Amino acid sequence: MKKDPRYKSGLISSLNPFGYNVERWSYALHRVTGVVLIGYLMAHIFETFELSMGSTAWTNTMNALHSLGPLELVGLWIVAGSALYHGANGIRLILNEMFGKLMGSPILPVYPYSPTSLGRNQRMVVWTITGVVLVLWVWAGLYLLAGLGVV
Amino acid sequence: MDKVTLEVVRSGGRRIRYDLRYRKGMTVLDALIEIREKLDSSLGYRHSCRMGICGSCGMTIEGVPRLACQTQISILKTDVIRVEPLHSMGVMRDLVVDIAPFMAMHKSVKPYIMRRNTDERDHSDREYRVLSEEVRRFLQFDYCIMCGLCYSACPTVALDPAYIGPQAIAQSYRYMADPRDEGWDQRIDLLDTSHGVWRCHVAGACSFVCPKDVDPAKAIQMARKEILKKRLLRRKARVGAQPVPLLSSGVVKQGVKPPPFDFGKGSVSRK
Amino acid sequence: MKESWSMILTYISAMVLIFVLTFHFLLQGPLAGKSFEDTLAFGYATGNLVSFDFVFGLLLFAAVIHGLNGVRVIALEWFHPKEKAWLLNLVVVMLMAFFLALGSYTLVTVG
Amino acid sequence: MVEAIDHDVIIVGSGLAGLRAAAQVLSLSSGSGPSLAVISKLALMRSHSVGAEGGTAAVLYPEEGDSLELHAWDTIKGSDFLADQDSVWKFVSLCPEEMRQLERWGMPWSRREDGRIAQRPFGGHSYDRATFAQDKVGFFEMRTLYDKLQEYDNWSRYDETFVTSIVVEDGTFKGCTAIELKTGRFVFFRAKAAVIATGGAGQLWKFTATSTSVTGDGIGLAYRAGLPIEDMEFMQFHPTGLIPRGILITEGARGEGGYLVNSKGERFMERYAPSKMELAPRDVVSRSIMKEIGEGRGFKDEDSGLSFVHLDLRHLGREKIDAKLPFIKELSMKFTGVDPVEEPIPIKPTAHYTMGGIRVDGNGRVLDERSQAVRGLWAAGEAACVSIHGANRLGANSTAECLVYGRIVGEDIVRYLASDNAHPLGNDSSLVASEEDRVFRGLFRNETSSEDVYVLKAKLKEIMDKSVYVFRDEEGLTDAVREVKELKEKYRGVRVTDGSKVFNYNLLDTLEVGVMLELAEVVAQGALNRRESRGGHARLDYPQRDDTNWLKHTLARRTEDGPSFSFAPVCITMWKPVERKY
Repeated sequence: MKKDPRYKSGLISSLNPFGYNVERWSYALHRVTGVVLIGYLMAHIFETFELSMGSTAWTNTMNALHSLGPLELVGLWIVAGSALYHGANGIRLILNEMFGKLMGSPILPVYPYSPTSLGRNQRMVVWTITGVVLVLWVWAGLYLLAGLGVV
Repeated sequence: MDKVTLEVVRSGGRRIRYDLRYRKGMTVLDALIEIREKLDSSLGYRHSCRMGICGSCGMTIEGVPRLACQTQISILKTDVIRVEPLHSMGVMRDLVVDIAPFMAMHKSVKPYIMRRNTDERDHSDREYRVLSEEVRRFLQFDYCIMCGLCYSACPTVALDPAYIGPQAIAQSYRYMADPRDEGWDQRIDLLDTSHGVWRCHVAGACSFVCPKDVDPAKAIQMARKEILKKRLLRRKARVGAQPVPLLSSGVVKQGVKPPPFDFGKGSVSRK
Repeated sequence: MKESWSMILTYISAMVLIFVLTFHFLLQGPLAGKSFEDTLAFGYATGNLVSFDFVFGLLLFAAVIHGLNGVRVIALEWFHPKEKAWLLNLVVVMLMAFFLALGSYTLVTVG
Repeated sequence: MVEAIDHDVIIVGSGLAGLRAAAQVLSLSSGSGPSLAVISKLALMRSHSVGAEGGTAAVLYPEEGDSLELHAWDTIKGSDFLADQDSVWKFVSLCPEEMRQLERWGMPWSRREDGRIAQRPFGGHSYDRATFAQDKVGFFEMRTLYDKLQEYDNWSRYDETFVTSIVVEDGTFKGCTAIELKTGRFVFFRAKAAVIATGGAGQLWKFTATSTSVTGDGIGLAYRAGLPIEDMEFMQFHPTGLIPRGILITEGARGEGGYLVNSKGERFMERYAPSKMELAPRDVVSRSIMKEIGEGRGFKDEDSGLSFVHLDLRHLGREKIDAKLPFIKELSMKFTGVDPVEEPIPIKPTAHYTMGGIRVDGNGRVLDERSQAVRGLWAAGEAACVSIHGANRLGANSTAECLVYGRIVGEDIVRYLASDNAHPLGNDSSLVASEEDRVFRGLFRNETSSEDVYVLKAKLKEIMDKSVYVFRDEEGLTDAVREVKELKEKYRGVRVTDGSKVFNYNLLDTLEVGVMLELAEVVAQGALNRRESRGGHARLDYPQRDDTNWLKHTLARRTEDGPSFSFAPVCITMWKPVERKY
């Protein structure tokens, strides 16, 4: 992949949301969490494949995982957080992309400008999602790390 | 604050600082002009209208693409202002970037009124009947001054130079939503490509930096909806606005009359 | 084959995933009174696969299609292949086939 | 060796006139037409035409009381009877077609209830015939024309290529020399036909509504090629220019009902134009404002030291301002921190439109000193002086002129190329070599520059603002002519201080200032000669209009030690000059 001659372009610059609106942050997060999830999905399919090899193979896999110590649970917690954020933000993205909601309809711009696509509807959904995900993530943390939160 | 410093990224990445006296209401473009006229005549940057309507002076100021002519130094709340060329574009000299790819993307979406009867469009003397609310459906996206700020703010453009960019898609939707245009099907096929509208992931950075509130993010989602209408709902293109006959020849109202001619009417050739 | 079809597929699989993953995360663990270690028990895991084999089939297909489509999007943007686009699509489809096969094998043998 | 680039047609300048001419040539010869090139000093969508705000005049609804005669009469009366009336007639009869042609190309005109194109009142027009699109008509017209050009592939665009001179030998246009900023190459464009559509010379003044690129280069091209330039002393000062920079506040603001108010709170226009008030032609309103300021009834801006009066839009209400004048609100809030809904806007007359320009005939063909058309050379828009504006232009007639004459020139070129006497491409002439020498060796000589070109530019602008402004007098003008001659002398000592080959804007500025100094001399000297007050040229010492010996066009031709003046008759075919009252 030859170096991109354009000024400050490429992966890092595309994922760098500094100075921009919150939706650009959620774009970067969505992409990072997506990559985490696809990585975990592949590992998870291999892991569950061990189930079909009988209980001894399964217990060996579990022991191999446990040998990672706290890293395993923290790692799973990160994956849980990624899944929560990716899913919740995904709902917002589908609302935007597939159903064209949250963007507002065309207006005649009046100065001082505030684009409706980043307006109240959009921001309300962005912040509710972030709140919900954080709450659920804490619950996932308690459940995974401290064994609490079992109903 | 009566002194301000501009740290400008010059060709080759050199960062050079210029100290200037601050005047009330001074914009970044005023500062750049003062630098070239008084301190360093080799500073390369583009500018023309100085009132935010021509789109020449786009650059990255304090990390965010802005128009230099309308960015007041006072709102930047810093004494040292970092000025860099626009991101995701080739630097040709100092702050002058190559906008040819950006202009080519604009041309690639065929941004002009398409009609089946092109002769009527180019050589008749009628006007198409368009109501005000029909104009409102696309007028916001016609405010685009092609400054390239959205193009340089978009994360997908930063990653994928083949992506046609928020500006081009917004212009394509502007013509899709224009009642006079009959190129709906063609425009959908132009956008529905692997580097077209589907590469937008609603980061909203384009609408965030747009100096004219063209809101390209909104236009892109509406363009997407048009594509889904066609693919999923099997919607068909509607017929374009029809030419309206000139007003009836009967005189409705007597207007002001100019004084009578002093000579015979008609053009006496001269010079 | 227009790009929109692959995106429509991604959207639909995403909507499916929302429901199926809620089930997979909550109903099998915290809401079912099971701590995390309990869910790892061989018997419980295989039991779930057996009794909810259809749900897990759906989860597998939706997850693999959605996930690998996402990979395709990222790869498409990062490498922006001109002539070799078909190669990228082929690699992604083959990956999908592989993981679907592996997952299905597990479901079939355990179920 | 200078590299030659061949095209059939080259269009210098990409504003409304240039793009309209290109669109006409391309749409007439769709497909296999002539090889067309559009050359612009800026990128293609950046020309000053995007700054036009008010409207475009056209007789769209003769049935509802408007008429071509009325539009012609308004234009001629507005021009203080210096306009050539046969060209005015041709101009007004083509305007309506242009509005509808642009409408069919996608122009977002504002609409009436019945879906037809809407119009609004405008200064000097006795019928509401200013077709408008919000308050950015020039911008939308440029967008429509630029987008229209995207349909064709058989034309090439030369963005940021600065034309330094045109080569005219034995009455025929051969080509033009240019510097391509991107590479620094010095090229010679050879062509059978060329259009100069580079706009006016508003940047001679410091307080001006024009972009920084409006330096009159096109007019300078013709002037330095020995062709006559006409009526240069008539400069329009638009009454409402925003303090402190002079950014244009459209006449549409007054068209929608805005008041001009002095420091005593009076609507002073009733003293100067009782019937039309704020909607009198621009020269009348500008003079009234300067009188108010002169008699101490203006305001003073401490930072910039400029005096001004108020344009009050508060009574229009927020809805009407947001609906009809959104750009005005944006400009006044962004560039002077005033929200027109809450406070009045500080304004002062600003240098806006150059009535003068390259002398052309009814078809836009450039005329030489013997009034013979130069073969293969046209001029259109503000750079040309067909003289449909005479001594003062009516609002909304400029964008109309650019469109109408862009189309006329486009059609004329296609006819000219189809006829057999289209002459073959000129061979390299000695003028090209001398031009290259003038530009590169002349300005790049390495000893240190004894003069700073930006100091000269600032001084020139001071002089023009001081003595060649709305009101002029003998003493001020003689000073101006002398000082400009001194600046021209100092200009010989100027050297380009930026050695770079690529994007050398210092070289561009230096060449522009050279042209500006020559044009300023013509403007100041022409104003000094014309001992009368007519339209935009108001003399304190000769306040009356003197038709007996000054009803004529001024022609200026370049000689070694300055412009030599001659005069040309005005074509009066419809109305004899009468006293002008509003």
